[in-house]
Amino acid sequence: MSMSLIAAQLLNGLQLGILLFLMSAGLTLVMGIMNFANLAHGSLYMIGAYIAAALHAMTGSFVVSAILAVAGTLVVGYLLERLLLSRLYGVEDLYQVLATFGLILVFNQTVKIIWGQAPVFMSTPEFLSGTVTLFGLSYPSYRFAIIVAGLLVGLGLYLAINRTRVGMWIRAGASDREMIAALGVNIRLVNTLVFAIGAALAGFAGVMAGPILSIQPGMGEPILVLVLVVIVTGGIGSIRGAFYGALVVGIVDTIGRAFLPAIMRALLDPEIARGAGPAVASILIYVFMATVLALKPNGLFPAKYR
Amino acid sequence: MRKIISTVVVGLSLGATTGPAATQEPIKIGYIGDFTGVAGALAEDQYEGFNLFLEQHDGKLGGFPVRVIREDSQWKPEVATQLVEKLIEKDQVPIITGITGSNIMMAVHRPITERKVFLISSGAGPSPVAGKGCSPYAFYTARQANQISEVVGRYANGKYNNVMILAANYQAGKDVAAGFKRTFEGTIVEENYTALTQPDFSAEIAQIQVTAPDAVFVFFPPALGINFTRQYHQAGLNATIPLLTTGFLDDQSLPSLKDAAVGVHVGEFWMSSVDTPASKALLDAFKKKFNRMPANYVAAGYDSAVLLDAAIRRVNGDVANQEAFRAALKEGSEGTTRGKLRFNNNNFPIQSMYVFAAEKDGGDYRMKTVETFPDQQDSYHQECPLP
Amino acid sequence: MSLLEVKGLVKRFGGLLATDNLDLTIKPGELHAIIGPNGAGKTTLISQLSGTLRPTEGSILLEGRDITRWPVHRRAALGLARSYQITSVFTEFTVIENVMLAVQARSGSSFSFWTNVHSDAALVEPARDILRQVGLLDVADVPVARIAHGGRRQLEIAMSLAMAPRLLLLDEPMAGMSHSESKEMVTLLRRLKGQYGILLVEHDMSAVFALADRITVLVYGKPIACGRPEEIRKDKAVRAAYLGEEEIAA
Amino acid sequence: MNTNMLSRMRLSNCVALVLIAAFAVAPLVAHGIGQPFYIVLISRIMIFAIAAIGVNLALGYVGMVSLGHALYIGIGAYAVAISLHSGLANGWAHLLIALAAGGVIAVPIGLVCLRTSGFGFVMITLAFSQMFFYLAVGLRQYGGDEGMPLPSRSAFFPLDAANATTFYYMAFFVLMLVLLLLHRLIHARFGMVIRGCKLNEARMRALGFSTLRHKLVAYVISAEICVLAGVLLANLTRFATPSYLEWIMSGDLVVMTVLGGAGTLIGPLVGATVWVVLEELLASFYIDLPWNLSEFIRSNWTAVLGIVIIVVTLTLKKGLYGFLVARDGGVR
Repeated sequence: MSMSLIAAQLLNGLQLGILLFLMSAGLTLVMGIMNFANLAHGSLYMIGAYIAAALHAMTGSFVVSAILAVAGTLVVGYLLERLLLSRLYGVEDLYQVLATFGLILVFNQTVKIIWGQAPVFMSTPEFLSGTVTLFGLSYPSYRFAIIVAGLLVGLGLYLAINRTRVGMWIRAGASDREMIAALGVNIRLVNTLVFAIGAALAGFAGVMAGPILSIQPGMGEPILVLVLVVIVTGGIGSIRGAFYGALVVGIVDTIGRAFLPAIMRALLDPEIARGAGPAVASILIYVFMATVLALKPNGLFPAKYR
Repeated sequence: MRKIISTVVVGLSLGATTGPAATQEPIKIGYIGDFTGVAGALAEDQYEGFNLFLEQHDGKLGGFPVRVIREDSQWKPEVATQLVEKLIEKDQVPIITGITGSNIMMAVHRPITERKVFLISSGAGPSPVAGKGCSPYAFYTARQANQISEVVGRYANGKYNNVMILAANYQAGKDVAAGFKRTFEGTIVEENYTALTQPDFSAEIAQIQVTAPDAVFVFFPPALGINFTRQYHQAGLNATIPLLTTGFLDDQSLPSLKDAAVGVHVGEFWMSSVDTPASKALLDAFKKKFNRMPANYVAAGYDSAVLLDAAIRRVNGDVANQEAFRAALKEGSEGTTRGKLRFNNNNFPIQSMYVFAAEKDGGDYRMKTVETFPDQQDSYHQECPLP
Repeated sequence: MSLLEVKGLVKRFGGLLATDNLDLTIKPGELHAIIGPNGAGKTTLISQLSGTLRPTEGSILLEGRDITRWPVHRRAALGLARSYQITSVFTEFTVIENVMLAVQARSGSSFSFWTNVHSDAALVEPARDILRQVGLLDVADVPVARIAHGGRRQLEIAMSLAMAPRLLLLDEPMAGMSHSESKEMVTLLRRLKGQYGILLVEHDMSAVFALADRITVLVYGKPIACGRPEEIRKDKAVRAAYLGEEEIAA
Repeated sequence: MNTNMLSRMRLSNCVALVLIAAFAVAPLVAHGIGQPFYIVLISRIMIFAIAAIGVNLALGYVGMVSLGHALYIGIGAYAVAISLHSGLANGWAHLLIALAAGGVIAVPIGLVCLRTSGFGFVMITLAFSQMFFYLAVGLRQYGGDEGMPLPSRSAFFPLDAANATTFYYMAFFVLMLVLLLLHRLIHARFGMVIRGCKLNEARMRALGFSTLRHKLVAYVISAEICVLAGVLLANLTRFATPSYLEWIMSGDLVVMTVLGGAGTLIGPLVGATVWVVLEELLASFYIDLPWNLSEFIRSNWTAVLGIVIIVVTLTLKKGLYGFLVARDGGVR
């Protein structure tokens, strides 16, 4: 197990973590401020990927299609919040979960009607299709681009939330819902804003994942589960928690997949290890989450003051 | 609760039913596919193949009108067993066909065959039902799941010494890996399994680079396999470590994979380059109807209809005579996309297996036959007690 | 022996000192009132006594037993009953069900899975007795959602009584009440006084001075005076604190 | 007002009685119209209803939203499958083994999960069921992800479980038993405590209740009800598969419960019935409608189902049966 492999795998974990962070940042705020559990967040990721793929095939320009896809998901998120989800704010969270579960079914079927059942593909942008040699291993430039773009967005988000007036409202809302009303802020506006931005970030994650993954109906659900893991381990409503949570989940998952089977083979009978290795690797993040929650029930970086 | 099941005379308007044959009750055929769920695209392919033959033959098999009752198992075994009950008890079908996933096959195999209803699988062929669990009432028109990788192992012999195996951690993944290991005589330097839902393989690709084998054999469910192939290409490894695979790269996925697939070798039982009259007919009809290339599940679905056509003709429509119909099915059929379909003692086909390679021909991409292995039998037929 | 003895209680929230080295005793049957301007730390004190907040320093003794680190439900089981500033009854239950729940908490096992509580005489009889005491018997079977605010406050007291308490912690029982409702509450508290030790936090000064045996005045978490009502009335520091507040309020 | 209330009271109770009566006579009707297949379909509905009732105890009465109860269905199913596989055919023994295994697993998991609340609880229950899901996938000798066919149904001497009608009435009996248990439980001392916990847990502690212990017991009972459903499900389908443990299954159970009305006795039964029947109806929708609508619905039935869910949550906020109960004014 060479150092270069470990370094490469850390980079892979970082890249997964960045994607997860883009997905988690918006949802954790929606859950923290509006106390709203939106399961359809994964669908926005899917929609972002589909729009980008369609536009890329049409225009041939990655940058243009990425911008339009992010704008598109922002609009979808805005409409979704205004037309449907805002009607569910007062309702018991269970019914929110149910309604957004219904939404998942509708969205999945809608993209199936538009783009078909078979996966759609988005090609890697020309200027990022090469590889970089790093630690003696070749690494796709595109994955670097994901890391850089994700970190930039994360930085932008950090500045927006810590340095602007709207950001202050958002922080206030996440730590204390009553406080934001006391500040005389239009809470409806903040809700819509947070929801639309969250949607756009999920859409952006979808765009970035497009060239790596096959784009197909239901692609949002597996990642949604990971995102929810990130959010509860990080602490609901906390951007900082989402950031560290995403990186930790990304790295734990990747490192586990990469090294656990080999470690188990060294320790156990090879036949048993071959069966147990991947199983243990796939439950690693769940074990991680269960441990965190058992020790710190409010997550690693709880946003609310208790 | 009362459900109105109207007849679906496939692909045909009233015209066909007003002929002389209309006086006879159509033969009922239950069709179970995993239309909703991860295998949805495969299930559609399989059904389209079956449907295409029926359309070409005025909704008749063996000259007799049939009524197909199409059901969606949703990739849920408990739903599939429920559908079997419904098809057998309520609709009283003598034949059930389709079946996409191995887990669905395992759930429905016994409930169907125990009642002496005929099961014609045009998809799944897991090892338990090929060996000890075989049944005289179950027939398979695709392949036994291990066969497609056994042929890759044979192909790799002498070409590569050290091969690394990477597969999704599910039964089909383990079966396919076992098939490769059974026939490959070189060294397996590393064997790695990934979670079935994992869509990104960056960690595994880094591992491959460090291990640096002569070649890699991989197997994943279709969408994941395509992900892997693209990511492997993005890491620039196609040029250095050849990729051997099976199951997901075909005429249908090649147009979207393009350069990412060039040079990849695939073991399969059928692709459109297989040279038979039925293949050509299927290719033309399918392209005309859907404006895309057919995948092997289309061929397996089509061949299941060809088989039923021949067998129903042999018993002159009397499918209720189970012994006669069983014998008629066992005889196999001429005119499938793979030529003559012959059955082994376990009712799996004895057939040619192929290794294909994706190549670029000018601006065009196509799958080329690299090597043919005739008369292949699956590895479990000796465990099957049937004669 | 004192019923409740609080020694050197300190509670800090970050840099903020919410309870500042507080000593307090309550004798059996005594009604001890806590008054003080807004933000004096009255509710914080009650929360520390009932166990929802952990004190930073100091100790709390109930009948000589150190309960400083006990969880809420154990303190409650020992006879420490709290009524809440914001009414905190179970609105989906009927009035009597609320009280029965409190009776049940004191009556040992709740791991009975079969017998309907309404046919459980060990719950119904004591609950009816208490409802009679607080004057809610005629609305016993009405869901709480349908009774008025004053009634709910009375129900709070009833639930506290049902716990067979030794010490009642009453957090502004008259808040939000109409004049006539307040009068009823004063009558009720006067009746209870002497049977239980009571710690009363209240803004209604006429009620406090009419009822209390002793009064402690809190300002910024610090007790500035403690004594009988007439002593407090005369106390200079108290007048300063209250006049100061009124100036700001005006 | 009182007479009005009484006449309304009858509505939700009437619906409940009619539904139960319908389940009681369904096999006779099915035989009567010569469609015994429906016996199997309704058996499946009842089994899901039993599981949903289990989920409802945690979700509707204690307010613990668990996305992991499929785990206990899986335990029930695998207890039967593994016992049969190793030659033990006695169904009563299967039942004991399943319940014992369920208890041994539910107690520690419940203890850990109950440290969290709200969405944390949802996710930690999901995490545990995913762990067991992957464990089942890894159980190669018991079929791995492809699942494991059972050689026969469990032998519940002297009953003949292999007979569809007998099996139906066994499931019906269990359903009635579970309903009766729950009806007694929620109105008993224990039920008052757990319902109090749902409404205001802090207040319950201030009254002197150790809420953790009560919630844990409620969690374990609700898990064991799902174990029962699992034992029945494995016997109905004669199959045990990891997909019984998938989070989708837990999700379906929550949907059924909420659709019917969480926190009502009959709600989960209504929800399970409506859900399975809708699935059946939409997935093979052969009613003639203009503009090829029938074909459209059949191939997009999941979207139609999604729309139905959204409409129900927007309009009948307490669920189908919960709506009736609320009209009648009370928790009954």
